[in-house]
Amino acid sequence: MAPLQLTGQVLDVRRAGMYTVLSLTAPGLAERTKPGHFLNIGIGGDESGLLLRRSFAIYQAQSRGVYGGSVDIVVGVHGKGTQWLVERRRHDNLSIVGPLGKPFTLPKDPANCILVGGGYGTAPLFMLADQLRERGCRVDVIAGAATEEKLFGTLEIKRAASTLTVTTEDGSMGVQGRVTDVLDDIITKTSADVIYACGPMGMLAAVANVAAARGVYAQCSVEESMACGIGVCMTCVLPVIGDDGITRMVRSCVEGPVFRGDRVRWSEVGTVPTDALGAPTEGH
Amino acid sequence: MAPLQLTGQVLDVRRAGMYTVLSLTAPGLAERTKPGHFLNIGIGGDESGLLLRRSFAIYQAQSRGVYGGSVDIVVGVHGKGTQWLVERRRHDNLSIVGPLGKPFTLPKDPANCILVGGGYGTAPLFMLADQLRERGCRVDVIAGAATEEKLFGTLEIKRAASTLTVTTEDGSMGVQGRVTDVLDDIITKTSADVIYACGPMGMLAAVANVAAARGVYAQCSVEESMACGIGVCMTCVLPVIGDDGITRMVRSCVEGPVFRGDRVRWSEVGTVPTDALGAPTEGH
Amino acid sequence: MSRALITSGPMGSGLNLPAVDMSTSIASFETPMPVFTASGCAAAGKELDQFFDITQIGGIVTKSVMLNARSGRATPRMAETPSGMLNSIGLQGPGIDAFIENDLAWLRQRGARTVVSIAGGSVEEYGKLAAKLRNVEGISAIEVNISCPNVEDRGQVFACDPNSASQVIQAVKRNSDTRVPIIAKLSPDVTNIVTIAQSVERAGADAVAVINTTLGMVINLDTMRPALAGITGGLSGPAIRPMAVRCVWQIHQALPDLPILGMGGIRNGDDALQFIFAGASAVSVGTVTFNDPSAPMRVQNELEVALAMRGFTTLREAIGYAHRGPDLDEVAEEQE
Amino acid sequence: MSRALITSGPMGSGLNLPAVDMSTSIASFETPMPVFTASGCAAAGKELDQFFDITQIGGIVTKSVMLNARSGRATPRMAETPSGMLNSIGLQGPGIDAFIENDLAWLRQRGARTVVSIAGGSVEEYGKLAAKLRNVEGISAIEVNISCPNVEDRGQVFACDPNSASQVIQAVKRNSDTRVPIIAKLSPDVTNIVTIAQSVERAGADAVAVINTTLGMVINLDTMRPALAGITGGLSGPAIRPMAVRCVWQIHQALPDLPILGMGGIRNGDDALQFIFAGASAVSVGTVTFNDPSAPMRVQNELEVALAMRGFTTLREAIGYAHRGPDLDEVAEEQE
Ligand SMILES: Cc1cc2nc3c(=O)[nH]c(=O)nc-3n(C[C@H](O)[C@H](O)[C@H](O)COP(=O)(O)OP(=O)(O)OC[C@H]3O[C@@H](n4cnc5c(N)ncnc54)[C@H](O)[C@@H]3O)c2cc1C
Ligand SMILES: Cc1cc2nc3c(=O)[nH]c(=O)nc-3n(C[C@H](O)[C@H](O)[C@H](O)COP(=O)(O)OP(=O)(O)OC[C@H]3O[C@@H](n4cnc5c(N)ncnc54)[C@H](O)[C@@H]3O)c2cc1C
Ligand SMILES: Cc1cc2nc3c(=O)[nH]c(=O)nc-3n(C[C@H](O)[C@H](O)[C@H](O)COP(=O)(O)O)c2cc1C
Ligand SMILES: Cc1cc2nc3c(=O)[nH]c(=O)nc-3n(C[C@H](O)[C@H](O)[C@H](O)COP(=O)(O)O)c2cc1C
Ligand code: FES
Ligand code: FES
Repeated sequence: MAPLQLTGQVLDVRRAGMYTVLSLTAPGLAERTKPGHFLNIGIGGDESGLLLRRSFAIYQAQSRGVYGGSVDIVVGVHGKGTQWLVERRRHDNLSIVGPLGKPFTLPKDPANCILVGGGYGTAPLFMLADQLRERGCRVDVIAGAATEEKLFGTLEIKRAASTLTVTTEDGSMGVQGRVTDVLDDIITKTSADVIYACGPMGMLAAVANVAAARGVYAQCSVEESMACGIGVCMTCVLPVIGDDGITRMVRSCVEGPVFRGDRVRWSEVGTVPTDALGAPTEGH
Repeated sequence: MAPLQLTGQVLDVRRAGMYTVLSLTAPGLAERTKPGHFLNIGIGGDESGLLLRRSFAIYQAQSRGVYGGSVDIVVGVHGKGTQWLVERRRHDNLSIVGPLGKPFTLPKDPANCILVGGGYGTAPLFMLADQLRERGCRVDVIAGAATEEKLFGTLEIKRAASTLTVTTEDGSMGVQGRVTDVLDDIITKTSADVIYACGPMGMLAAVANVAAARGVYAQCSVEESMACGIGVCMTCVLPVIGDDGITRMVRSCVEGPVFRGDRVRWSEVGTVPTDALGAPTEGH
Repeated sequence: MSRALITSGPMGSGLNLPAVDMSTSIASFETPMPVFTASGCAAAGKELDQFFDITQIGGIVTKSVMLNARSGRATPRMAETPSGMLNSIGLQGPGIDAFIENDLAWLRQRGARTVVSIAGGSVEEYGKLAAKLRNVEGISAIEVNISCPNVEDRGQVFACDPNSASQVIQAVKRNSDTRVPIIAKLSPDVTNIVTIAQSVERAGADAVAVINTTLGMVINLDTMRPALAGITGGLSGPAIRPMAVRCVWQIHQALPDLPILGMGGIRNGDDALQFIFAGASAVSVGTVTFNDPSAPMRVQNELEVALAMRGFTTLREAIGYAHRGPDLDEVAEEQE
Repeated sequence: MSRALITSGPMGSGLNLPAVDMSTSIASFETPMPVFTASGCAAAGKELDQFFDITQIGGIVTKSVMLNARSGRATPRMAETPSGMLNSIGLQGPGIDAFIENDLAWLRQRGARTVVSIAGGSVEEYGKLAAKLRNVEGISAIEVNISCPNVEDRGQVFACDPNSASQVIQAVKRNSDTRVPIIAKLSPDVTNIVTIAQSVERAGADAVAVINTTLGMVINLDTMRPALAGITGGLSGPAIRPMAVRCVWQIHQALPDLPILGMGGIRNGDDALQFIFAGASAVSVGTVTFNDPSAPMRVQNELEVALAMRGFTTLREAIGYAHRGPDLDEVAEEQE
């Protein structure tokens, strides 16, 4: 279904550790949202010097309710745009485009699923966990971050998961280490069929590697700098192997952000592999 | 005294006809303010695409009170910056520089004064009227505008004035016509010694002409586009005759905005008179 | 021109304004509507068609296509800048054959007016591209991107040299259908853009597109190196609008008969009107589409209102209007 | 270079950071501080001294002065643009004699480091200006404005032609005190700024100031004519920063020994650091001063914190840092 462009109103702004959760009215948007979709928000109005929209995974989508549809996003302050966003107040208007991107693919039959979230990368996993369980899947969650404060929603996600394993690099919560330090074990314990992951590129690469080594199907939601988010600018590309075995520089906003773990050439993200379609030839 | 640069808080936003009156905390600023001073306000924060400050006459200045000093300005929506400004709410912060410019000069001895305001040009006349009366001057006010809604403060200024005459071009309030249609008469009636005027350039020119014809001393507060407001950019100039009889392109932000009516070359505002100091010579 | 000046104000909201004849032409290409997408900011129209009906605007200018498939540059390919952005895409694309087969076919079937933008690494490549398009249906005009600063081979900015620029245009002209007008797209990164416009006109260009991005750079303060993998990139967006309006003005002043497709930072109808008044016959909306995916349609609607409010009944009357001599009342004033 | 990288975060607020040696030099001009005002954006320092102590920054670059008093252009002289502005002042000023007598005397007495900017309508005028300044005390450097697009005579943009540019520099060099370094101020409005930098260096310039404004235009939609009385004007402010950083980068790349005074849209310490990393030895803050009258001082303080946070103990180490070869860890990664 085509994405919408609309003006949403801020219904609620609440802090959640380091993060800010914004609830926005977005008539029509919630109904179209599937787990893994993201949306784009304009920063600062018509006279803003910040021209580009910012992208956020859709964390929750309520299609009914008093406001006739609303969505929640989780915002971590990174730079000027996210700073502006967390300063919004109830009743402020925001310009929204969404839902955008290819969402996660759900298994047709009940399957054992591991959901791995890094930092605010847990945000899109809530809806995913709910829908997987509705389909009779087993859901085990791993949430990792550098430190406790950078985790998001660990308390809430427990409800939707058979088990929750937390890792922090500094050991401030859960297991000290990275998500991949525990992943292998959990794959074994749960006889996982599918891994869903969302988080920083390095984590996704590591998860995809483990999944490949164990022969488990993986879907990873990537985060690339995007100028348009709708497929028209070609800024958000990464090297992805197609069904035909050919590597192309593929737009993560429309052909992603969710990719099969074994299709992304993780170690070459940020480069153009020499065998990619149309790669510069020697001497050019 | 040197102008201040400070962050003020919006204390109050109230509509007054077509205009919006903003009250701002401004510690230290009120004490320095004299009638005719203006201040400069930054628009939209650090990431705003609108880089230049907007200028406003200081309408009221309270040096004491709960907020330790506050000032009021009267804002008419003109373009993007003033639009942004009237959308401010209580508790918002604004970046302020002021007081700026050369204020009105007050007569040493009691004198008969006529104050002429065009549109929001009445704003700086309130403090002026009060201070003139404190010095034992007679104050008569003329307020003019194209139409009733474009008048500001006619009810309040009555209190400080012996008489108030209102003119509107469409006759929607007071005398139909322009301020100069009534000025001559009022000069006669009040045996005026001084005329103070603030308003659009055309009005000031007309007032200065009448004053000159009648031999009355006039001070006019002009409004030129200003990039800096503090005297460093040279955008705000107009041709003014100096004490030495030489016309110079003079900065209205620091050498004005208040000028002697007989010193501004009104009909040549917007041009460089050929006899101005350093004017382009033939063939250059 | 007879015009009744409707001033803005309560009724300036577009209510009760007479409709404006928005038709215009870029050389022999007649279009009922004057607002286009900008090359590289609309892909080949399909994605934007989700946000507005792409057949309702002037047309789609497609992403510059080269002879062969191209991967483009490594990422990062973009950096946000004050009121603008840098890009360094490196002309990623499918190559002309796949473009004709897929993108152009879709556009034709969709019924959108289409301006095909081509880019080459050599004069020969431009010639071949033109030849490939020669007998293809559904092309309203060809925009020749001779000014992209992002091509791998940095020596090859044709638009910065009057000779190379005209060689490219000649090659394209020689190889293309005479009924399809050729629009040469110019770079602002030259000492004198009028010289370049003159040389491409002499070489046979039927119109010019003005302006392409201007070369810029951002340093990433974390890596303490250039933010873009391509080191420099093209600056676009409202930041460069004054530069673009100036280029349009200068070219229209020197070559009043050369049609101009104006672009560079157009965000709303007022911005578009600046370009028209400066001398553009039509405009493209580029970077702002990333902020507002329906921008080309919105800008076109706003432009119509802006024209109507000023009493124009046709867009054509407004083209170059800012170059007119003194108005009668001004003359009168001076004579006083 | 030995640096302990202090990452940003809770302590990145400038607390407990070691002081940075901010001294730098522009050729033989040694300055303890690297941030200057920009010519035409600070008059002769007096007004800004109300907002911060002008002796605490690198110095004041005064408004370009000509031989005789000049009225400048008619108004409107400015137009706001997205993240920037246009100006068309037309070099209003008192003439060199009055300037020396009043402005320069005040600056000297105030103890501010002063860079005097000069502008002429002919090579001869530049020579005369330099001669006038020859035996005047209190001049740290002379900035030669060869790039102002606002002079009445439009043919005379020296900065756009390598020959005229070098003639001006030669004339200034010949007539000025050899101990006072000459900084040639370049325009970005050229096809290749490196060529111009090379030619002024060969002509004897000790340093370059990069960049002056770029030519732009705004149409006033009420009058439906150019917004500025001068028709075109110089575009400045954050909008042009990516262009300015690019110019600094290109010149430093080609001429690593030529000192650069970098400017164009610097708004904060991070922006200033981009210029330093790109190759500038010092920077000027111009248009942003209109937004924040204490900007030069603030930018300088922020620059010091930005350097300290990245582990730099001296500003000099950071000059051109973005041009370095691959870091050791990057090399290691590639070899894996
Ligand atoms: C598909 C997707 C989903 C995302 N989901 C979330 C989320 O749920 N919660 C959250 O906090 N953040 C999310 N992000 C990251 C978020 O978009 C960036 O943190 C944000 O754009 C940074 O903007 P800024 O103005 O604060 O930073 P700045 O550094 O000032 O931004 C400058 C420019 O770079 C771009 N940029 C900078 N960092 C990133 C980044 N990490 N990813 C993409 N663009 C970037 C910005 O969009 C902007 O154009 C997501 C990104 C993508 C692509
Ligand atoms: C000394 C002085 C005192 C003023 N006092 C008042 C006042 O008390 N109340 C009030 O409503 N307005 C006052 N003005 C006018 C006010 O500054 C402008 O209306 C305002 O700057 C317009 O900004 P904008 O963004 O809404 O318009 P835009 O047209 O978008 O502004 C674009 C640019 O032009 C400048 N500009 C546009 N119109 C004017 C103007 N009339 N005067 C100066 N600069 C202008 C702006 O500052 C800005 O830089 C005063 C101006 C001056 C110079
Ligand atoms: C991401 C991006 C990609 C672009 N790609 C092309 C291109 O392929 N060919 C071309 O001629 N211009 C290209 N341009 C330039 C635009 O068509 C346009 O000339 C320029 O951006 C100025 O207009 P704007 O400010 O409205 O974007 C590109 C611009 C951007 C931002
Ligand atoms: C109002 C104004 C006046 C200027 N006058 C001069 C001048 O007299 N001489 C000069 O060399 N540059 C002049 N400049 C250019 C600035 O010194 C500077 O090079 C340019 O504006 C870019 O820097 P910025 O973006 O920080 O302003 C002027 C700029 C402005 C905005
Ligand atoms: S962000 Fe523009 S194509 Fe993906
Ligand atoms: S506004 Fe800058 S000198 Fe007056």
